[in-house]
Amino acid sequence: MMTSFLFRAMDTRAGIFLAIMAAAIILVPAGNLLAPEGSAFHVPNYAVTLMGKYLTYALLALAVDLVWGYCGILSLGHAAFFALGGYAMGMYLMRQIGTRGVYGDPNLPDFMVFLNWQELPWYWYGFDMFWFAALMVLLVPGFLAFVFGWFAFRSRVTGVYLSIITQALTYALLLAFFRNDMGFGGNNGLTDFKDILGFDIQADTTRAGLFAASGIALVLCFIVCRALTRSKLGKVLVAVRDAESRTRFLGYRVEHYKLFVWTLSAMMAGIAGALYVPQVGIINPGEFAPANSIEVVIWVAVGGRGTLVGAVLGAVLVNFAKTWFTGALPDIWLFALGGLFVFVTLFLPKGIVGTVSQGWTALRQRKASAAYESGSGDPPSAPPQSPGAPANVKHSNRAPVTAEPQPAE
Amino acid sequence: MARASSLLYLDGVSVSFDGFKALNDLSLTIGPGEMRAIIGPNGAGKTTMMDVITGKTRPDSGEVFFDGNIDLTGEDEASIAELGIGRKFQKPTVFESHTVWDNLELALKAPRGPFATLFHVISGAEKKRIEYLLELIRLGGKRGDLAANLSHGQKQWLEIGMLLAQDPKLLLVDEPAAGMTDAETAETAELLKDIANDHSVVVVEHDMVFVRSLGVKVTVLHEGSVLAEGSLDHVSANDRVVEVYLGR
Amino acid sequence: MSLLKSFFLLVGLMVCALSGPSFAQSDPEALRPLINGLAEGKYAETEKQIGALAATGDPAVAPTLEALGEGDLYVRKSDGAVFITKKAGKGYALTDPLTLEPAGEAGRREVSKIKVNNKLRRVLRSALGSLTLMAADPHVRMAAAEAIFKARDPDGIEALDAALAAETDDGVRKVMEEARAAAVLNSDLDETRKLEAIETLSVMGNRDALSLLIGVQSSANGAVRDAATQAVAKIEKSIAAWDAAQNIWYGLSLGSVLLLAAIGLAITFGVMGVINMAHGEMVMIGAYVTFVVQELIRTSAPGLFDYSLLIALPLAFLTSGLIGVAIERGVIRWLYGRPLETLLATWGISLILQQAVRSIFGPTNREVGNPDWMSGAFELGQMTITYNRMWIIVFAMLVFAGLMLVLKKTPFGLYTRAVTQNRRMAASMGIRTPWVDAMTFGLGSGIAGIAGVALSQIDNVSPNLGQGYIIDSFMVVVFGGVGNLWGTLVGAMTLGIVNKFLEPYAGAVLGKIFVLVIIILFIQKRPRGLFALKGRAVEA
Amino acid sequence: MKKTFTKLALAGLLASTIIGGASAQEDTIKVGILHSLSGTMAISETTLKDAMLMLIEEQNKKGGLLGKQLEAVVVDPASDWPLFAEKARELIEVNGVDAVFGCWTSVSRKSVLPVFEELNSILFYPVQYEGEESQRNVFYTGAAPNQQAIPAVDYLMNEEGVERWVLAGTDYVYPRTTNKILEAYLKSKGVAEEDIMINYTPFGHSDWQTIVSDIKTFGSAGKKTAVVSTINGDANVPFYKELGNAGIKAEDIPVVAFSVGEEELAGLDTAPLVGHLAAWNYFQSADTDANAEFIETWQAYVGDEDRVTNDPMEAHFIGFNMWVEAVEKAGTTDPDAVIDAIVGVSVPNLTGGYSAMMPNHHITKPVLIGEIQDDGQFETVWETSGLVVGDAWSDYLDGSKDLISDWRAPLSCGNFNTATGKCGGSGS
Repeated sequence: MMTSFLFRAMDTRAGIFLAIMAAAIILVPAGNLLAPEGSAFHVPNYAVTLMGKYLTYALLALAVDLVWGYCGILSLGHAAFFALGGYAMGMYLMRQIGTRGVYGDPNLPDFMVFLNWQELPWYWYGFDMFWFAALMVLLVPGFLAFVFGWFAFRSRVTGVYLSIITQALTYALLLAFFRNDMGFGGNNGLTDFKDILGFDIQADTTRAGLFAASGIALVLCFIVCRALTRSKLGKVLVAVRDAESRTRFLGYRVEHYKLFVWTLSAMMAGIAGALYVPQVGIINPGEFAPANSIEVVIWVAVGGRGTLVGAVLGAVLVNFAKTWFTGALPDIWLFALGGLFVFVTLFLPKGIVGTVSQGWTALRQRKASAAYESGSGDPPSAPPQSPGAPANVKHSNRAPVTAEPQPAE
Repeated sequence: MARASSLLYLDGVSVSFDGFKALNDLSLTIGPGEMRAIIGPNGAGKTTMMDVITGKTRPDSGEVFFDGNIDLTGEDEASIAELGIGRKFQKPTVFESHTVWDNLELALKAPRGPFATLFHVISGAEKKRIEYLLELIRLGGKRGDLAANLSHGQKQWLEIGMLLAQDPKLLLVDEPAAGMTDAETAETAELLKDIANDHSVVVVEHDMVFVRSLGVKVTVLHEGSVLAEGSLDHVSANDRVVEVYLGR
Repeated sequence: MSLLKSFFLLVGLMVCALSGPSFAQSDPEALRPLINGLAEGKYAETEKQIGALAATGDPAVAPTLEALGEGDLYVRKSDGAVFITKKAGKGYALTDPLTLEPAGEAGRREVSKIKVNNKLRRVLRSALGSLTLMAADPHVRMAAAEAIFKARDPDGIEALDAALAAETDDGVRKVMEEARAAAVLNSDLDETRKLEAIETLSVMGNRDALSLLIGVQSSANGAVRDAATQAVAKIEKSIAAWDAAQNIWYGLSLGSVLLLAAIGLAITFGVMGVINMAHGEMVMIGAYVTFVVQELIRTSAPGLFDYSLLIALPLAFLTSGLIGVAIERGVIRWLYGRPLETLLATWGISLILQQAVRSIFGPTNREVGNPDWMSGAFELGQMTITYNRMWIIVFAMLVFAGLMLVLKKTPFGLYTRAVTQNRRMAASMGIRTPWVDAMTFGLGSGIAGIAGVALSQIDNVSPNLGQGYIIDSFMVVVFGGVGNLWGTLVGAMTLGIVNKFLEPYAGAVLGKIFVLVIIILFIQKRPRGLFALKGRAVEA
Repeated sequence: MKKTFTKLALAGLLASTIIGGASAQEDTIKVGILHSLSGTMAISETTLKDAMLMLIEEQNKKGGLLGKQLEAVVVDPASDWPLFAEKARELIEVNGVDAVFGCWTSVSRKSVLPVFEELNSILFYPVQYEGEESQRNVFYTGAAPNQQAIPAVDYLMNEEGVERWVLAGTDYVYPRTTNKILEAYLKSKGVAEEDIMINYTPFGHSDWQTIVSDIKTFGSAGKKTAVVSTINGDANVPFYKELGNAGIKAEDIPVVAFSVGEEELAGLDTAPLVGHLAAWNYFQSADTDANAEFIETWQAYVGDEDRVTNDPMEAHFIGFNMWVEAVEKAGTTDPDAVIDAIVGVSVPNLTGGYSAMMPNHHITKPVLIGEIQDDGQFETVWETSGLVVGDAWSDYLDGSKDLISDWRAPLSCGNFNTATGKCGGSGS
């Protein structure tokens, strides 16, 4: 059963993506560690962490695409799960500092010492063990998502109402984590990490290892998502996205499906956060900011909603653009980024991958029909459209006269 | 008909929206294997009645029983569907970004839980069943097309096919002939009659020709309750019916 | 400010005119050494010198003391002479402190300011209080009495007695009596006088009285202490009731701010279905329009300053509205039917607008002043009501009512409702739907713009202004029920009041968290907001 | 699609590699400027970026440094704290800068610390902060709590006779720590628990009605009351507006602020606020020739005669001059040499004295208390008689009272524990 489940994940497109990822996972660390500095193949440290960060963002985008692209749940609060995963990892890293903190307190992190905390709060227990922290990386976001989803989906909160309460969720968490009384370091968050699993966090090898780990996590999650979306469950999800009540009348318990994929997605976001933190070296409540969650949605839209590769590509591209713009055009980069978003929505409504693959399909079909008409070849088969990509028909007509504002949904 | 021997039993059902009474003390009984046509002018409460039966709307008062003793008012859409009530909507609702084949596969009677579907592998019997249905609804050549690209009539048929795939005990069919050509309408009537051989069917329809071609017992709804019941000839002889419905 | 200054000048002149009969004649020039003495030494010496000036009881020193309090008293470095100054070009115009005649000019480096700090200001206030108790203008006498009340200076009792004997205005008399009571309590007079004073304060019954009485409670003993304790208990009880009212007021005030921020969004998002992330920037643009209007007024027509907001309102409406129309025509009209994509595009637009404003006006806060009628506060019972908050509540209600009128009573409103309910039908009836879309979006944006005018009065005017309101606005619209303006009104007020009632118990941060949790839970109960549409139409 | 992806991915890799390789020897000395130009902190930090550009330009006019021209490298960390670390790394590794001037918030500094440590570069941090830190690669040119908060409280206590205290702040580490220190300090001066009210608000808090009325209530208990405000930049404008409108006069309840400078007041009508206080190490109104020249250069540089100067700008002025002097002293921009050379360097500040870099990487400063004037400026009403040495570790906190910092040779430790005689905090 499992093999067939995984087997479904594979096809040429996925294969190419996985090949690229595999190459990156091997070549980047190798280029960083083995190639001598100054050689054409040398990958500087700076690039390794940067690309590692992009990969974790890509994983986050993948998680959002799973719920939004395939199930139609527009989450404007996924950064919350990302940050919670990050905090779980941050707490582990904090405990690893031990007596190397500035006050040398073996138990209490520095921020607790100077705010006069006397003992470790109970919810910090266990985070000195990696396995526990790793478990929490999954369980904390997963549990929160489960509880939140259980209520929201059962009450049939949908559309923009759901989006806004996910915003409320992340905003509330933002405010809560800002509070120094919470015991998570307030605005400064957790920082000054020393090592992870005994490896120095600033060592080149650790960094390359974290990069590889992010890559592997992304690949694994990609395969899981791919298998999932191509299974019957994936078809049900798309059915829910397109016609929720029809799906109900077919006997599917929509809330269970949503809850399942929502919780899974939150866990993936948690993993992304956990890998993000050791690479950037800090986790603080800013990660909960509602704007961050909106940005993730934008990555997905730029790449192509409902295509897993698109989510990954969008996250990498937008963040690369951001990195480049903030360095090259520090005073006006927001114009460029804002312009990019407007451009993509207007001219690439299905995102980059969606548009390219549509063009590709059309081209192939034209060729195939030509071949058929000239008397050779099989009849043109149905377009191998990804079930995720929203149907062409619905919005093909963009003329303003027939365009119809719908109630926000 | 007594509740125990009925397939569907509605008694004194009332529903109101913001003071507007959509259903007003509606009582209706469908027997096992029966096919029933329901007619009535706009706003008579036909769709609301379907909503009540399928669990989309909760009645303010009254009883709804399925199969004699299953109280439907406490169930949600999914469990009602699993009990064996299938519904076709007024506006054809199919999954537009799925292929015709996938639409049928999703509707096919099978375990409905997330984990069951996650690890589901399509079996030979299921494939056969889908092939059979594709033949039946005459979409065999379009199996790989996206449902979005079907014509209006084809969507209606696909939806009926999906209903059959569910293999329900009771089919609720809302205006199956809407927007069809005359030929398609006739074929649809034939199809429904075939279906009625081994299912109970409730058809809501405006088209009198269509209803006549079904040749079954007719219930006339008006302002949320039953105005008349009997053969089409019988009810069209009823003065009240003529007055409210035919408007003559 | 300038108003205040001229006012004081006037007072000074009047006091001079009065000085003749009521006080012992003295040669004004005899005061000059005392005045020049103000410039010698540090604060402690200046304080002594003020005391000496006040002790002369000669109203002729009042202008000097006022100028000192205002920071307008300078000493000429060359000869140590003290002058009242006014800025003139790069230097100062000098005025003789006693004759009040012009005394030439001085460069910036030729004179130095006689510094005052808060302590000196307090001393000055009470000194001036005693000196101006007999002024002709009742407002001046009132201010003088209030100053003595705050100073609680037992030395003022005599002056107050004299003033009370001559006082004709009941309002001023009351304040004088209270001031006297305060002074008495601070003196070493006998018990009966003190008990009378406590009675007076107990009737006064506000926080100032409470503060005084608590002081007495801890320092006095015997009957005085008991009386003070009783009075304190009485005042505290009445204040507690007023506190609840005050909280509701704060809630309404916060609610109307939320309403203003959200109401434009209720149109662009609620009615049109555009998830308009650039809404906050429309508010911000309105605030910047106010800034520009005030700048222009400051440089070209300072007399109009009090009307600056009224002038800014239509301009802000037009500016934001036109930008809104441009956005609709340029971007959003291509996206109808794809509401989620409007989120993306408008997010991009919001980044662009923010950066544009940052590039044009700079990243720092800009000063938008409060006109006089929006400054200060008045007391209603024991509640303090600030004018700006009050006007904002009034303004929010007017905007809401106006919008309702436009939507319900004008042909444009009819078109809007028709188009949003059934576009095709509306189009086939000859309504130019694209025009209606553009105008509706323009209306929503314009309303956001005028909200910006109001918010500029209480918040930062910076490129980040809009970001601070966008989430709250969405919460309000969704909480109230999308597509329902009444929902937005009730939602805003509810959230405002709930927030303000939670705040004293939970603190500002936790209070806000609770409100968010309440919204989340509430949406579970009513998945379509407070004022949800019901029936089959919802599914359509 | 696949091809595009491959191409883009390769382009990305290539681009970073190329940029990465570009940090070769050149004829200029590069100086990094790491201040947010967008996002919430742009409001404060953009000015500092301009100030740095001006200082660098001025230095180049004077002939540069070590015979080379200085070149500013500006990046925008966009008020995004992890991005600060990333940009810091970019500046040092990719652009090859020799020193970085930047950061404003505590969290941005905390975020970049490990990067400077790892890559061994130099950061000048120009903002008043909570202390409790001393890092080899960082120079703190802003005030430590003992250079701002404690003198301000002393002033209020002695000059104004304040007995009751409201400690109001934004809920983040600087106010928390400062208030902890102040609370301990006030108690040590005999102030009772019930005479101290502590209140925290979120960032960007804009509705101050309740808190202002609480302050009013707290202040009506018969004792002279003052507010010590550590409210962060943005929230100050609505706070002061509410204060002014509610009629709280400086003569009755003075507010002394540690985060309100000329820049913040520029967004306010200060007439109702005259007499409220701020404690800084520099005011634009400082009456010295150096300051007059600085202001003139600044206003000419930005082309705006009304632009104000403020304390963090002076901190950058001092920090930059110290760095220049240290580089000249060391004869190289090599960070290790500069770090060794800079301790003890003394440069003129703008208030008429000299500031020296101390072994704990903090500097000596005068402390000024100013009252707000109606023209948006401060008037100094009190100043310390001499210079105050920045104290990295507060004497009023349990965890840090035994710690000292000295980065000079034999000790070379940022957190030496005098009780245990070991480097590395209190525990071990």
